Parts: sequence; C-alpha cells; structure tokens
Amino acid sequence: MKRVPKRTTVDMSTKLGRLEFSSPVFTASGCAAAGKELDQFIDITTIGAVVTKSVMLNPRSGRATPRMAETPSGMLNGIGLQGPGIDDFIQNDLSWLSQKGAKTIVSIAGNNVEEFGKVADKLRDIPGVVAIEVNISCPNVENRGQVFACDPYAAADVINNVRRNVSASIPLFAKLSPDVTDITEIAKSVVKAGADGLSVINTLLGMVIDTDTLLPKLSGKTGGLSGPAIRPVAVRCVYQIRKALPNIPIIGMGGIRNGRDAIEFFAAGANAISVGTTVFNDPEACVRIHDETAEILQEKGIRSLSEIISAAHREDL
Amino acid sequence: MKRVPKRTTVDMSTKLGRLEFSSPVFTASGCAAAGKELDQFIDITTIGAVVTKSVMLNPRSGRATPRMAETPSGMLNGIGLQGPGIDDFIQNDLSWLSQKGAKTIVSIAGNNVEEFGKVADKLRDIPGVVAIEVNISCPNVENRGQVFACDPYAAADVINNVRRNVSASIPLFAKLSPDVTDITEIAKSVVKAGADGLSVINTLLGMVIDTDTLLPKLSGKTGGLSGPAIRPVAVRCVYQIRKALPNIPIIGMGGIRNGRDAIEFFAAGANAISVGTTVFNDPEACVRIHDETAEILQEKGIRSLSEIISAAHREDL
Amino acid sequence: MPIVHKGTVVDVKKVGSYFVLTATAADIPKDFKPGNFVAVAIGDERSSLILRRAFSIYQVNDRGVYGGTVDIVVSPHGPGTDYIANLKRNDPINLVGPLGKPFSLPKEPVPCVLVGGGYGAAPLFTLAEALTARGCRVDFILGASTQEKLFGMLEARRISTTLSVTTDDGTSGVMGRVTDVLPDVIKKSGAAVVYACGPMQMLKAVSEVATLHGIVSQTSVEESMACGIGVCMTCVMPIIGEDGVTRMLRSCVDGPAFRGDKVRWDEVGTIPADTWGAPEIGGH
Amino acid sequence: MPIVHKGTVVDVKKVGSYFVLTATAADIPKDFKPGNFVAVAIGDERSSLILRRAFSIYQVNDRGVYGGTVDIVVSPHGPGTDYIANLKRNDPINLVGPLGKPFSLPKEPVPCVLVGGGYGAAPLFTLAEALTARGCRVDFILGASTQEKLFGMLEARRISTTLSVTTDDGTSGVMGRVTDVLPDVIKKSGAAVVYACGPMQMLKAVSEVATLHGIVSQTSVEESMACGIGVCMTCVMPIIGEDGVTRMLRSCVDGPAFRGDKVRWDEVGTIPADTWGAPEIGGH
Ligand SMILES: Cc1cc2nc3c(=O)[nH]c(=O)nc-3n(C[C@H](O)[C@H](O)[C@H](O)COP(=O)(O)OP(=O)(O)OC[C@H]3O[C@@H](n4cnc5c(N)ncnc54)[C@H](O)[C@@H]3O)c2cc1C
Ligand SMILES: Cc1cc2nc3c(=O)[nH]c(=O)nc-3n(C[C@H](O)[C@H](O)[C@H](O)COP(=O)(O)OP(=O)(O)OC[C@H]3O[C@@H](n4cnc5c(N)ncnc54)[C@H](O)[C@@H]3O)c2cc1C
Ligand SMILES: Cc1cc2nc3c(=O)[nH]c(=O)nc-3n(C[C@H](O)[C@H](O)[C@H](O)COP(=O)(O)O)c2cc1C
Ligand SMILES: Cc1cc2nc3c(=O)[nH]c(=O)nc-3n(C[C@H](O)[C@H](O)[C@H](O)COP(=O)(O)O)c2cc1C
Ligand code: FES
Ligand code: FES
Repeated sequence: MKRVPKRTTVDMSTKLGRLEFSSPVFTASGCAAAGKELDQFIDITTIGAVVTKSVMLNPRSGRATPRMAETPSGMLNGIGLQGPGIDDFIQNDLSWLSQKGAKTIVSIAGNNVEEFGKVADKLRDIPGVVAIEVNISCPNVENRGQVFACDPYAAADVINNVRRNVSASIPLFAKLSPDVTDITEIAKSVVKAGADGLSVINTLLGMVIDTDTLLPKLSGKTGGLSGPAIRPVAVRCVYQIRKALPNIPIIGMGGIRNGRDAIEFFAAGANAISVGTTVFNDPEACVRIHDETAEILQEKGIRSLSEIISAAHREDL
Repeated sequence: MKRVPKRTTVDMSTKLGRLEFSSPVFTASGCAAAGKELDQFIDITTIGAVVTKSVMLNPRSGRATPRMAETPSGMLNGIGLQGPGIDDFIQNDLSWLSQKGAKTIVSIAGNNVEEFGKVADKLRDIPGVVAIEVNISCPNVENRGQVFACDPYAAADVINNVRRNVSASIPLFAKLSPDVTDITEIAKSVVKAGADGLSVINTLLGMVIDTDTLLPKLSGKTGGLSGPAIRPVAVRCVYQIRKALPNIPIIGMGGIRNGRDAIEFFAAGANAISVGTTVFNDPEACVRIHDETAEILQEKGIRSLSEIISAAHREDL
Repeated sequence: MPIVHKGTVVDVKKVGSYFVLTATAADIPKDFKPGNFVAVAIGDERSSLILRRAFSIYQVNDRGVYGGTVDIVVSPHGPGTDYIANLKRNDPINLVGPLGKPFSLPKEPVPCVLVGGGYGAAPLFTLAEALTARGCRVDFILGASTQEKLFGMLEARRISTTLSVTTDDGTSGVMGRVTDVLPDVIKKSGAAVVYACGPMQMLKAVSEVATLHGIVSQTSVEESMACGIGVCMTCVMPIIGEDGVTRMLRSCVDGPAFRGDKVRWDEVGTIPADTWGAPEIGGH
Repeated sequence: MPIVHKGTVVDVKKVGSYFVLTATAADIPKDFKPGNFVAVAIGDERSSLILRRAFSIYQVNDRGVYGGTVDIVVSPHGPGTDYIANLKRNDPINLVGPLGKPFSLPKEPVPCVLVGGGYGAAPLFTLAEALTARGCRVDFILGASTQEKLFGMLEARRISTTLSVTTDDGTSGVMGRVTDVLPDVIKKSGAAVVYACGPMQMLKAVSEVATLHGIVSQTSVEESMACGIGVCMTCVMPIIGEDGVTRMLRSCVDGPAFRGDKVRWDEVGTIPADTWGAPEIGGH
C-alpha cells in the first residue's frame, strides 16, 4: 500500500509565485530519479512536486565508482550527473510522470551556458512540467571548471540564457551552492537575470579519505556533502536570502529529516521544501514529513502553513 | 588518574616549520579554555600543544545565552569570544601554563586590524608561548561586520599588522574560515602577508530555529557549526590548501573524533591536528586520539607519523 | 577530581513521571559532595547526539555489590533524556563526574529549608543528610505542577522535621507554588538558609522570599551546557561578585549552586549593561 | 512491491563468523523471489549512520508464530554490520524489501551449479529450492578464506546432489579457490548454468570459467549502495546490453544478479571509454 498524506484540517497548500501546490514537500533533485521508483512507496501525485534528477543535453555515464561515502549524519556523493540526456528523458521519464498526473519540476544542467539553453529549449510545452530548476552548481567547463553558482556573473549568464530559451510563463528556480562567501550576492544576481525563485541549497564540497588506502574515497576525489549534518548551514542560507529578498519564492532543502526540521525551513523563509538524502533512509519520507509538519502545526493551533513562513524574521520587522 | 599517551614504537612527533612537538594532537581554540580544567582529565603537558581560547585586548562578556544548540553530529555555538582580556590572560592563564610546562599556542582576536596588533604586542617574550594563532574568523567592525577571513585583503592586513608587532622568531598561524568561495585564495593571501602556517578550519556559519518559538535558537541568531558533521568539509579544505601550498605548515581541525579521523587529516596534508567539539563529549579525547592514531599506524606497519602526511596527494605527483 | 567513568546500568526504576537510574561509577562516591552533578554521554560513536546531558547526583553508594554506584533522576522530555530513560540493566553508560561546585554548608548548626521543584529535589536528600550530620534542623518543601511530578516525598518526610508539599493543580498538598508556603516554613523553623533546586522561575521566587526574610539562599541553576567541565563558556549566568561587579560565570564550574541574591534573575539570557566586559552599544 | 517494514528482531544466532538474524516483515515472504535483498536501517533518528545496509535474503517464513519473517546472514566488519549483529531479540528493526531483481531461472530443467563465497552463500539456498522444484539438478560449491567463514554446509549438502568445499587455508575441504573445483563440477554435473554470489574477484573468476565452458553464469554483485531502491545512482556497474552497448547500470534495481559475461569485470570502478555517455577526454 502506497503511503499518502493523512487527512488534516491544517491548510498545507503553498505557493511559489503563481504556482500552487497541495503540499509543500517536494523531492530533491538527484534523490528521487524521475519518481517512478519512489511511486512504489508513496503516491507521488500526493506530494507537492517531483523534482527530477538534473538532466543534460546528451546521455551521460557519470563518474566511476566509488561514488559515495557515508559521513557522520550525512553522506558524500560524486555521481557526476549520470543520465539519459534530455530527449530520452522527455520521451520516457516525463511522459510517465505526466501520465501519472504528477506535478513535475525538471532540473536541468549543462557544461556551459549554451548547453543550459539548449536543454531548456527542449522543454517548451511539455505537459506536466510546472517549473524548471536550473542546477548551476555544476562545473563550468569554459571557466577552469569553476562552479557556475560560485560566481555571480557566470550564474547570471546561465539564468539569462535559460530565460531566453523558455516560454515566459514557465517559472525558473536557480539552485544555489552554499560554497560561497556571500550567498545573497549570488541570489540577487540570478534574480536580476530572470530567476523567478531560488532552490537553497545544493551540497557542500567535501572529501572523505579512505584510511586504508590513504587516498580520497570517491573516484572524483571531492564530492557533495548532504544530509542532516548540513541542515544548520542550509537554514542559515534560507534565512539570509529571505532577509535579502523578502518576496522571492524559495524551495528550501538540506538535511530535512522530519517535520520539526521542515518547520525550521519554513520559519526561516522557505515556501516549500525538498527532501533529499533522507529518502535513502526512508522511501516514505516525503509523505511522512508532510504528515508530521501538519501535526505539529495542528498542535500549535496553527490553521495554515502560510502563517509560519518567514516567522523567524518577525523580530526584525 | 590523568590520562597520558600510551607508550608506542611509532614516532608520533611532528614539525610545524621549525617547531617540534612530541605529539601531533593539540586542543582547538575555545574548546579547552586555557588548559586548566582539562588537566584534571589528561596531563596537558603530554599532548602536542594547548591552543588557548581566542583572547582580545579587553575583558569581554561574550553574547547572551542561549549560546549553543545541538545539531546532528555537531553543535552550533555563539559564545561571542567571552574572555578576560590579554593582560589578565597573561597574568593568570599563561603563567599557569608555563609553570606547568605546557606548550602553548595563544589564539588572539580583535575587532579591528589595530587591536590584533596590540594583543600580539603584549605577547612578546612571554615564556611557554611557542606560536600565535590569529583567529581572523571574527567580524571586522570596521567593515560592516564582515569576517576578516572572508576577504583576502582584510585577512592579509591583520596578519601583516600582527607580524609587525611580534618578534620575528615567533611563528604565526592564520586560522581560516571555510565560508568562502575559494579558501586557497585566502590561504595564499595570508601566507604572503607573513603567516608561517595555517589553522584549518574554523566553524561554518549556521542557524538553528527553535520550533517552539519559531525564532533562531541562539541569541546571536547565527552561530558556528562544529563537530563530526563538518569533517568532510574540513578535510577538503586541508587537501585543497596542501595542494596549493605544498610546504606550508597546517594544523587541521574540524570534527575529529577518533584516530581514523585524525589519519584523514594527516593524509590530506595536516602536520598537526586540533580537537575541538569532541572534547566536550570526551575530556580525554586529545590523549585517546593520539593513542588511536599511533595504534593504526602500528597496525599498518608505519614507523613514523611523518610518512603519512600528505599521502592522499601521492597520485597527483 | 572528576573522571570519565565507563560504567554499566545497574537498574532503572520508574518513579512517578521520572526514572531513577543507578549506574556503576567506581570513584564518584568517595569524591562526591551534595550538589555535584554528572554528565552522561548519549550513546556511543554511532550516536548523532554528541553532547553530554547533565544530571544532579541523587544518591551515591560506595559499598553495594556493584562497587561504587551513582543514582540520578531523569525526566524524559527530549532525545537525550528519552535515551537515558530507556536504558536497560547491563547497558553501558559513560558518565563524567563528580562535576560542579557542591552546595556551601553553613558553619553553624542553623535551621535550613530545602526547596525542590520537580526533579530538582534530587540533589537535596544527600544535602539534608549532610546538614543533619552537622546538627542543622532541616525542613523540606517539595513542589511540582502535579502529583506525578513530585519527587521523593517519603524520603523527604523521613529525613526532615517538616515536609510541605505544593502542586499547581492541587493533586497533592497545597494547591499553589512552593513560595506560597515558604514564608511560613521559614518563620516556623527559624531558618537561616534556604537551599533550592528547580526551574529558574522558582529559584528566582525562592531567592526573593529569602532576601525578604533577611536570610541566605543557595540556588542550584540549570543552564544549557555543552561541556559541563568549564571549557566551552555556553552555560554562563550574570552573577554579582564580592566586589559588586557582575560577571558572566560558568554555571558548570562556578555553580550550579549560586547565592540567590547574587544572581541577576531578571537578566538571565541577557548581558546586563554593567557586566564586566559588556559590549558597548552596537558591539559584539 | 517493496515496502518499509517496521519489524522486530525475533532471533540472532551466531553461526561461524556470521550472525543469522530473523526479523518480522509481514509482506516479504509472499513477494520474495530468490536473489532479492533487504535494506536495513542502522538505528533510529538518533543514529549518525543514515544509510541503510543491504543484505541478501537467506530465508523467508510465512507461517511462523510471528507471522512473516525474513532471515539474513550478517558478517560484522564495520559500524553498520556490527550494529545489526549486536541486535537482540525484541529490538525494533526497520527493513525495506524485497529489493532487487531476482535470479533468472532456466526455462528447462537443466543442471545448475551454485557457488557461494563466504556469506555470499546466503541467497543460494532458496534459489536451490526453486531450481529443484523445477526439476533442475543442483550442485553446490562453498568457498571461504577459512572454515569459520563457510556458510550453510549442512544445508547445502541436504539440498544438492554434490557439495564441494574450498578454503584458502585448507581448514575445510580443498585448499584453494572455488574456481579450482568448478570446472570439475561443471563437467560431472553437465551444468548449463552457474549461479554465484560472493566477492567481486570470485564472481569474475567464476564467470570466466563458465564462459570457457560455454555455459551461462548469473553473478550476484555487491556494489556500495546509498539507497538500494534505484533513485541515487551510486551502485552502478559497467554492463553490456543486448545491443552490445555498455551502460552504467544500477546494481540495486537492474541487479544485483547480472549475467557474468555481460559484466565488464576488469573495468568495474571505471567508466570504460565506450560506455554510453562516457566523458570525452578531459570531461566529467
Ligand atoms: C546542573 C544540572 C543538573 C540537572 N539535573 C537534572 C536532573 O537531575 N534530572 C533531569 O531530568 N534533568 C536534569 N537536568 C536537565 C537535563 O540536563 C536536560 O533536561 C537535558 O540535558 C535535556 O536533554 P534532552 O536531549 O532531553 O533535550 P534537548 O532539549 O533536546 O537537549 C538539547 C541540548 O540542550 C542541552 N539542554 C537542554 N536543556 C537543558 C537543561 N535544562 N539543562 C542543561 N542542558 C540542557 C542538552 O544538554 C543538549 O545539549 C540538569 C541540568 C543541569 C545543568
Ligand atoms: C545486494 C547486496 C547484498 C549483500 N548481502 C550481504 C549479506 O548477505 N551479508 C553481509 O554480511 N553483507 C552483505 N552485503 C554487504 C553489506 O551490505 C555491507 O557489508 C555493509 O553495507 C557494510 O556496512 P558497514 O557499516 O558494516 O561498513 P562500512 O564500510 O562502514 O559502510 C559504509 C557505507 O558503505 C556502504 N557499503 C560498504 N561496503 C558495502 C558493500 N560491500 N556493499 C554495499 N554497501 C556497502 C554501506 O552501505 C554504508 O553506506 C550485501 C551488499 C549488497 C549490495
Ligand atoms: C546522491 C545525490 C545526488 C544528487 N544529485 C543532484 C542533481 O542531480 N542535481 C541537483 O541539483 N542536486 C543534486 N543533489 C543535491 C540535492 O538535490 C540536495 O540539494 C542536497 O542533497 C541537500 O539536500 P539533502 O540534505 O536533503 O540531501 C544530489 C544529492 C545527492 C545526495
Ligand atoms: C564552543 C566553541 C568555542 C570556540 N571558540 C573559538 C575561539 O575562541 N577561537 C577560535 O579560533 N576558534 C574557536 N572555535 C572553533 C574551534 O577551534 C574549531 O576550529 C572548530 O570548532 C572546528 O573543530 P571541531 O569540529 O573539532 O570543534 C570554537 C568552537 C566551539 C565549539
Ligand atoms: S558547560 Fe562548558 S563551560 Fe559550562
Ligand atoms: S543504491 Fe541508489 S540507485 Fe542503487
């Protein structure tokens, strides 16, 4: 029996700009593939949205194994964006999702600014796609491999180019990296370039060394740190961005494991949340966290999720 | 009975430039006060060095409570550098340490470039002080509260000024923050300005929100994330800096809990390590980690710690 | 001297809303003084909870079949306290202690009132014994929100001259607060010192009553602690020193027992402006 | 369909170097097919180990006094496997399953050789039953580094036509590797299929022997897994498809059993240059 959200009197719907969602809990890109496998455990049409694994223009093998290492309350991954390429993705994954009736946010990536535009262009008028998440936390092959999201200009260039290649009505979410001196600078830059919202945060750059071989454990040496370990960094990033950009829609993520964690993100300013690494621990997590959040709000006597969004900023007003 | 390191046939001594230490395990600034309390549990003269809590020019009350929050495999702190001021510190803490015969590295901090210099100046010719750690991860009151360590120029200014105010023979370690886009840029900048070595890393900026009040849990809103949770970030930083600066002495730290963790830092390039948050869990940690490291090396048939330092870089050579 | 004890759980008993846990800790009984606490680790290296939890020492036993043991009273209400309450006989338990400054005992055999709020009563029984041994008259007041949360009634009755009980909901004793009965107990016993342990609000109120009656109070506070051994500076409170200057003192080593009239109760959670080293306006 | 089972430990038995754990998991027995595995959570939310551990299903029981149960064989050697080996009767255990593609069974009643290395034998006993039920002759080979690490000798003897045993140190059976005896067993039994589960090096060697004898091998691989359910892409192996193209396939959903001749054994841990989507020189 697939898990579905419990009935609740709390209004759990949320908005990201003009988009409405019946639940504020989404999957996180790369932690739910394209929804099919997870749909064995939960009914994916009952969560807020499925955010798909970042897809690139061409098929991509990803990196050699080992691709992961467990870390205290977290994990390091270096998958290398393995995927089928946008055409195959649209034909198989997106058509399955739209047939199911799932709300889909497609995450896209590219090796250079142009590739982002090309991938985005393919997504015009595909049914079921409610928004595009632009994963700018990947290395820019044109600029010494520096990650787009670590440079305000490179990040803006990508968003700008994607914006030009999609219909004006489709919302773009720029996904930011926490590995920067000032995340609000990047946030402002991509919003100016045309991002309608922000996804905060991607993984932190980390390394695990194998104490037997004394070499980095992942084939790619460094990898992305995720899971509960990074939650305080993610909450801080959401909070800072909400303060700098009071009205921008934010999808918050990073180590959310239960309803209390979700509440932290909403209070910090997230309008919706994505659940990533926790899905590996609990394939039912998206529905469970929705339920737990609703229960906590109910206990507090709060009738609608919207009442707590950005609550942690109230003393600054 | 105070714990002391077990006998071992492994040569556990290490060097930081010209300085020699019988053990590579130090305390971390702010996690051992000035050694006195810890000396109830371990004989602090038997560990590599005591790195004292960052001291400023004047007495300082620190921040209001709550000053901490527990996080998954870590904690957030916002102590606000409570301390007695440099004069009282020299008179009480340093004299106790030198009388004991402990090797002491004094961590200093300041609100502005000038204050760092003044504090450093007071430390001329104080017995027992083998090096100064310059904690540049505090807010620069002259520059909109931006953290010195987040700006290569501000960081260099501090080191430059400290260098001018101490005798040429005393080694300076600049303590870096991981909250930057490129930590090697800051590392190079402070080395050019006169740092003889680097302490890597200070805490990550984080936030925990109290789900009852929906407000930040710490009185200072944000705080520093430490503990095992951040270890992969710390190892990555040490690795990156060792690659960029093959000969600079590095004191590595961030989430070290046991001998295996210590080995990761040495392999990444650290010449010595500091143990911080783990001391709260295990007051004997510095000696235990020394012992565990020696045992692992022994099992591997390695005779001297120096053989594994920077081992993770060997495939790059 | 505090040490790290790798002990074993000997017993866990439910008592009202609380759990009384007995653990082996060879050296604690001989070093122990009333008012000390222990810091308990939550699980082993696999645990994501890395900070220890502080518990007042309720009892120690030096001659039991298990060698030295220590008893604590646990009120489960969060991940760490839940973990401890769920420990079973023979489980390993790692505790550091004895920690903290003990209660100061009066030099003369003067009458003393001991006020315990909820599990705050825990450290008062060994204190009562020590006071009695010095010839002090001991009167007990136990208070809690409700009957289940009263701790140690029988024992308090046994070792004290009088026992008064209050509950917020009237399920046991007088309906009300400990400070509703305290003035009367002070007067009747002729107390020269009040000892109190319990919630911050209670300590503040007790301290005020004591001051009003011109007698000394010793309050054992409960601030959030990261290390418990004095090295981290998380557990500070604004305390007025003998020189009249307020300093942020560590409740784990300078306390947990402070003289009630020296604690700036209304400013706990702030840095009073006249504190030693307080920030200038706009400072840290 | 795999589901999340909040089960209970029914029993943990030490068998040689291993621990056989029985847990309640109501729905697994009816969905189970030989070759499936379960993913076990390491502790609750307090645990710092957030990834599940994969274990082949050794046995299932649908009609026991505990309802549906599943048995796994655990070789403790790291924090997660140590945790599981130390579980006690009545402890909670959270497992997801049945996961993975089962072994493919031959359509005809052909002779089969089953080769288990160490705890790799675990999934082969239910497989043997299924093969026997189809009329296949089953010959068993069990190998390990030493006697203590052999698993299931008695059972293998019971359900097979012949059992051959090898140990690296000669403490049991033939001193040597499973592949030292495999050619002989294939010849004597006239096997058409070899099934193998065990360390990667063994699978490679078994697969080569099978190919040499012109018969099919099914190898159940063990790649490091983060999710076990197909959503994370950590567990990939270079596998040659029916179209001759090599792809990085997920061993948790496209495996763990792959045809031995389709696995590019020498290039496990790399991206072979001709892989679908492989990076150009200097690429990702
Ligand atoms: C000197 C002293 C004596 C104490 N004696 C007892 C006792 O006898 N019986 C009893 O049940 N409790 C006692 N406490 C309180 C007990 O330490 C806390 O209830 C416990 O730490 C909370 O842990 P948790 O994981 O359940 O809750 P959480 O709120 O999840 O704890 C999170 C973090 O905050 C810290 N923390 C939270 N509340 C407190 C608190 N009130 N005091 C100290 N640290 C806190 C914890 O140590 C932990 O690091 C005492 C506290 C102190 C300081
Ligand atoms: C399909 C499958 C079936 C398996 N069947 C069994 C079995 O029947 N009995 C048994 O004892 N073991 C089995 N294993 C191996 C078992 O999953 C690992 O030994 C275990 O995950 C190691 O966990 P650890 O915490 O002890 O070690 P660690 O090395 O600390 O594990 C760290 C991380 O790496 C992963 N990992 C490490 N080694 C492996 C591995 N070999 N396979 C998968 N993940 C790994 C873990 O899941 C964990 O996330 C099987 C593995 C797979 C993939
Ligand atoms: C295995 C794995 C793969 C990921 N792949 C992607 C990806 O393709 N695109 C992306 O934008 N983020 C990717 N992420 C990052 C997550 O979407 C998320 O931002 C991050 O993991 C923090 O959330 P969490 O702690 O809940 O996992 C991946 C994370 C993991 C663990
Ligand atoms: C409570 C606390 C106080 C700290 N105070 C200081 C300080 O005064 N100066 C400093 O340079 N670092 C300070 N740090 C940072 C540590 O020295 C160390 O760099 C960091 O905590 C990472 O190491 P860890 O994970 O082992 O704790 C403090 C850390 C903690 C947890
Ligand atoms: S708890 Fe660390 S100083 Fe008191
Ligand atoms: S383990 Fe996640 S896809 Fe196989």
